[in-house]
Amino acid sequence: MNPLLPLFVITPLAAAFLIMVIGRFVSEFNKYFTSLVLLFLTCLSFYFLFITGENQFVYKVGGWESVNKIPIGIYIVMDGFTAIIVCIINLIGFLSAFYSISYIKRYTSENYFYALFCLMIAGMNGVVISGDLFNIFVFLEISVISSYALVAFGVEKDELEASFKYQVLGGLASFLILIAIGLIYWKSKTLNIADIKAAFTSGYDKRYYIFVQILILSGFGLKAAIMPFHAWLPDAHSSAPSPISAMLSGVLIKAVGIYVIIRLFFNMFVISESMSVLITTLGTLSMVVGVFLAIGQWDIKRLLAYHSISQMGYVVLSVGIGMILISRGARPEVAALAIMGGIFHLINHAAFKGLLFLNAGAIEYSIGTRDLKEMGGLAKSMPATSATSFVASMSISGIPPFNGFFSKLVIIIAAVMGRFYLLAALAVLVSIITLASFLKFQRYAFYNKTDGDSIRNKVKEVPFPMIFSMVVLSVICLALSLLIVPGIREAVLTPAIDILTDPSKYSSTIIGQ
Amino acid sequence: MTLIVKKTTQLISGMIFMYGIYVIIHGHLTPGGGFAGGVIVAGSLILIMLAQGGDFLKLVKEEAGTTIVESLATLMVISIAAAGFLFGTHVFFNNFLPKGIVGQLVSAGVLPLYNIFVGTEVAASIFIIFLSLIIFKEESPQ
Amino acid sequence: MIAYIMCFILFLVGLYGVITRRNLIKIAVSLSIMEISTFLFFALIGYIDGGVAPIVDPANPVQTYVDPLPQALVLTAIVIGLATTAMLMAIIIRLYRKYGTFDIREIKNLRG
Amino acid sequence: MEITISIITGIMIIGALYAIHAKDLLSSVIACGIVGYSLVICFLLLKAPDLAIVQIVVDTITLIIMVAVVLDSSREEKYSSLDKQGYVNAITGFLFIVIFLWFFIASIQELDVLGKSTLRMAGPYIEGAAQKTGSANLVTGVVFDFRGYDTMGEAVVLVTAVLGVLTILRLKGKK
Repeated sequence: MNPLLPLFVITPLAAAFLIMVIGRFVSEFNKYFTSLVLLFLTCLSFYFLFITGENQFVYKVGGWESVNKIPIGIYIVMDGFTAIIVCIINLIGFLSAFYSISYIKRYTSENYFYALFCLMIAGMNGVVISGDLFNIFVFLEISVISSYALVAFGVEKDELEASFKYQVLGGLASFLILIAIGLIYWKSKTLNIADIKAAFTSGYDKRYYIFVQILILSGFGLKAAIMPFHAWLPDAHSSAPSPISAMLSGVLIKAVGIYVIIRLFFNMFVISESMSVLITTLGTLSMVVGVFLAIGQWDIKRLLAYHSISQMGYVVLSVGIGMILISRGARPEVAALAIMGGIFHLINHAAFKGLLFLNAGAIEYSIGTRDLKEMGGLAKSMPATSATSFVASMSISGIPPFNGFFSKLVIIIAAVMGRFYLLAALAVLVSIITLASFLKFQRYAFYNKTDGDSIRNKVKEVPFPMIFSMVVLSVICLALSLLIVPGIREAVLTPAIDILTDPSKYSSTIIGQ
Repeated sequence: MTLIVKKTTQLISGMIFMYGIYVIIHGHLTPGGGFAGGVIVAGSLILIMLAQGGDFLKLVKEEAGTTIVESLATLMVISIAAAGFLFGTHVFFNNFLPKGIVGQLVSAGVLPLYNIFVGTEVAASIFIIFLSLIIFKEESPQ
Repeated sequence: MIAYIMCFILFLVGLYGVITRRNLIKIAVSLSIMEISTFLFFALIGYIDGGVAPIVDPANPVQTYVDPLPQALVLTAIVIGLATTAMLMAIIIRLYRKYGTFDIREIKNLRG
Repeated sequence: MEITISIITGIMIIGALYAIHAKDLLSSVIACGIVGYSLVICFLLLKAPDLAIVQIVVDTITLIIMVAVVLDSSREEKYSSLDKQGYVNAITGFLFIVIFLWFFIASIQELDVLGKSTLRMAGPYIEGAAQKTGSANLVTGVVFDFRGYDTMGEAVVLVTAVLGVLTILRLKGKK
């Protein structure tokens, strides 16, 4: 009953409403207040990352003790895996908020921007730390509705159309999730995730489980832009303001999509082989098709958005391999390695994709265009942006010293050891194509010696807050490659893997108390 | 709107408003509660605004005021929930006030306070949604 | 089982409307129809034969009540549905004022 | 009981089909309102008065907002015959729906019949709930005390939607 746990949700909510009330009178207030609140949340999440480790904090909201072993209130649960995702949300959130201090000057009514930003952070924090199924849905709605409005923030034509498509598909996904929650409540008569697992293991009717698992997979898969449901992502992420597309691509599709799928499939359902094969094929599909769609793009943000789909395919692929091995009961250490690769790539992708979108925003801020053909030779006039963009491009395409290489290496090793040779070959192929695509991005944006001298000399570097965020993120990209070192890996990644691979570990502490 | 519509709405909206307040206050005794009562109150406000047709500038000022009311009401809901930290068994969202006798008006501890603040917040929210639609339709080019 | 199946057919009618209709208002109407069938689905799950509405009447305290938990979930889901419909309507009226049409395919080719 | 609910749902399905295929947008929106109001009757039959009140009022507000949007527009849907892409879209949609329905019917055979549901998490919400939360209305007790965290989240959802509507409907986005 650690009293600090609800602070993850209360502080951003209170901040959002304070911004709405006080921001109207004191104009400069909201900019710095948001960054301060998110800095506090980052420190809180790092504090929890270090004290959580193997143990698991359960916070009973409202003080309702479980009645003869059945939990009746809503539980807030913080364990190893949650601590990692919370750190990603709040760290990238703080850097995006700091970045947007100068970026959002171009837009009107900054009050609404910062209030919606805090609400999105509150929603994501609420989804990640909640241990109750319907509570996940409510906080999912908060973060998704505020991201609808933030996508359409600069009310131009294509932004409105992208936000409309995003809303319709998001609403569709919400109703699929609601029907799935209804079906789960219909059979298990309870909403607490650990309790549902206890109720499910008693009876096992094949068709019902497959139907519920498909509903949950398609509902949350649509939020995570997995292959058949990725139609909204390129439009939404390319038309949103850059700090928001950094948050959407870097954090929202992970915290609200991939995290919930992993949490529910490992800790709530009994993993069946057919479902894990389906998940792995969806992962491979989105990995391969995402990168092929990305090759022909000339708009920076659309290129990055398609690459988000293919990188998410990596994560889903490696988690799927882990699930297949667990459902077959084959070598558990290879399954643990595959899941570790997936989570490690999740963390890395949040770092370098956020950085890439911030770079795209910096280029757009100084030149005003996103089209690669009209750029050229920015390396001299924008040294900081080009340096950080080089770091990010190298780490996304998996070049050794940077973090992308290590996580892809772990995924490929796990695939080979699990005897999925085709998947390993595809992973390598996609990594090579990603490298080619990002070399094109670097050459056209920064080093191409076009005759566009007129553009180059009047282009000046972006103001300090944007540079600071980009530099910090590139340092993080380098620092994350240390996670492969056994010492640090034991402290951070292994607790997350234990909570997922060992089914009884998650529910024993919740039901036990 | 014609004079007949103006007069009838003046008469009716007062009653609708009172009924909404009744539903909010008796949330823990009879069906309904913060949400239903809040929406009924918003309905009566929309009725008056539609019939009287306030001029444009008054609408914009009204919207700004309502936004502040809405944010303050939500802040109050969160602060009552967080007040559970300090009193009672020091847990978030705890019902720390005395529970009283079931069935009486002042009985369910913190619940009536939640009802009232959620009711005002829902009423202010729906009124703002409608106001912003009307303001947008008036000020945007045809 | 017939009530559940009819409720799910209503859900599928809404889903069909979202997939095939091109008019923005029709898509919003289909989404709210799906919403309505989801609420009915939850209310059907919570019903208990011979149960009474979950209001405790001090006069005769001992009664079998209907399950209050799905009703609490639907209460929350209704207002979330109102929030999403209001957002959708704001976007639709904005698109109509910019493009002058509700047809989503025309909006696609006009976009440039 | 199940028969009356099925008849009302059948009427709702007819109303929904009309709402989707109606030529005039205003009548389509009103048909959607009718489907919402007939849901209120189902709630009353299923002994859920709380939901009936909230659904009536929320459906009225949804109807007001939809009519406000439809009124100042040309009310006819531009009827263009289904071209090839439209046919393919409709057929695949229909096929997917039939499979989805068959899967749903197959998967709910073993579950409780209407009215026979037992209580597991909701048991304590009914036995001494009136004393524990002090509220005579059990649903309000669940909404504001047992699951108050949900309701705070949901009040925040409404505020987020209001902020979203205000950001979308402002006239100038960029300076």
